[in-house]
Amino acid sequence: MQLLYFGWVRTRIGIGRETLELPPDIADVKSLVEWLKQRGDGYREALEDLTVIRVAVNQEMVDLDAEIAPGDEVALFPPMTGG
Amino acid sequence: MQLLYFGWVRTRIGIGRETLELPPDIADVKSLVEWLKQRGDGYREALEDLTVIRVAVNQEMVDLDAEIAPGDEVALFPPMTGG
Amino acid sequence: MIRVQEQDFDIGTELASLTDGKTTVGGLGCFVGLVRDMANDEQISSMTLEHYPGMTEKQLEAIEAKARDRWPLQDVLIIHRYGRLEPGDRIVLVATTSAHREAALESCHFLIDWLKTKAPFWKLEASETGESWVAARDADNEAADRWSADRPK
Amino acid sequence: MIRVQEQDFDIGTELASLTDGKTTVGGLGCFVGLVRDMANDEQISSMTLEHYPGMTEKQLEAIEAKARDRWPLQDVLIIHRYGRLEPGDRIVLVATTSAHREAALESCHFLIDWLKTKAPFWKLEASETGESWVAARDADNEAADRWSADRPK
Repeated sequence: MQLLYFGWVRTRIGIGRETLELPPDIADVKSLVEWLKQRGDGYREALEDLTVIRVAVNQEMVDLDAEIAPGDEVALFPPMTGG
Repeated sequence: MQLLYFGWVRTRIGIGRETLELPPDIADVKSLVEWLKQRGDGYREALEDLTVIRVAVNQEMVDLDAEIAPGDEVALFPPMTGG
Repeated sequence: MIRVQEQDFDIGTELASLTDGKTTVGGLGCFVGLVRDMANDEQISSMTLEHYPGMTEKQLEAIEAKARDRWPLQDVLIIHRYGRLEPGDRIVLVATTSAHREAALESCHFLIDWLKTKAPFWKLEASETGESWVAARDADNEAADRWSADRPK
Repeated sequence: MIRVQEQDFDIGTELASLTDGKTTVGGLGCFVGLVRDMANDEQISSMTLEHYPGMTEKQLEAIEAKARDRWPLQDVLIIHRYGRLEPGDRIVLVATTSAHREAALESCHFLIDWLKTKAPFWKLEASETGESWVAARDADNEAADRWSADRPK
């Protein structure tokens, strides 16, 4: 799975993009996030407060309970601050 | 008194500006307008519907019952259509 | 700043003067009104704007003051043309700058709504069938009035 | 039309492209957002805009479509920059043209409100005390939300 991180999610995790092989039981965003938090302090710090985490799957905004599949591009980021 | 006309008030009366000596009993806009209507068809046509006549005395918008004095500049015109 | 003039203006030059070299402006709002080629299903060949010199400037200054009273504005620019214009010609520009976008956008909207019904301009349209004075629209009065209600900022 | 770019843009040139030679435009509304030198009482030395290439364009196109759905618009232009900017630099331009001023002004307001919270950009501010990510503001969410209520046009 292609993973992208932006804003302070990126700076806390330390990288902007990675490709990961997910365990087969991870089928939605919420379980992906929980799994990522096991990967290290940066991930845990970045994803600790889910109320300020936004998610896009294949470049469309989704909720935390959205389903994901191995070929998806999943992006995790803070609330947007454009304009 | 200096009188100014704009928009269709001007084209109906036929002139944009005139200086008139008013009878001494004319002390407000309403009586001025009634007096002007006696001056000819153009005036009568221009001032016939008072709901669409706007008045400025010395370049400030006023109501029809505003007082006027001989040295004033009084302008009569239709609702404005700027912008 | 108020300008009532016969000649055209350049939008880019005018807006640049409001922002160039300034580092306190967060937002620039702007509206430009232009002459349309159609009015009441008739093809318009020209529009002539008449105004009341002296009073026009006073009224526009009063409207600017009202806007400054209501929103935290840095610069305010109103340019209004008079004389004979053709379809596609610029008539009016209002622009405001502020630290905040809401103030810039709302004040622009206010300025154009108010000057529509409170600045002494009258429009004469010419078409194939002759000349006619543009009538005031109820919608314009309603648009102006909605700023008079004491809304929270 | 949507443009996401690193380089600066010229406001005059961009706006001219929306109106020049057109005789059906009655009103042009425009908003330009700029980098301010102050944030939370701190002097800002630079602001770096990060975005999500691909998704940004999609989101801006969706926002444009929403605006066209709601107002009778002729042209819509959104230019959003990314990369490193300094105080006084232009960040974003939104501009719309319509036969009617209300449509032009309201749609501009809508576009900037929506892209603030729905386009994938993130701002990193640098000051003497270091770098910090700009936090989303509740006021911006409220501004975006007020367009979702089904108001009459």
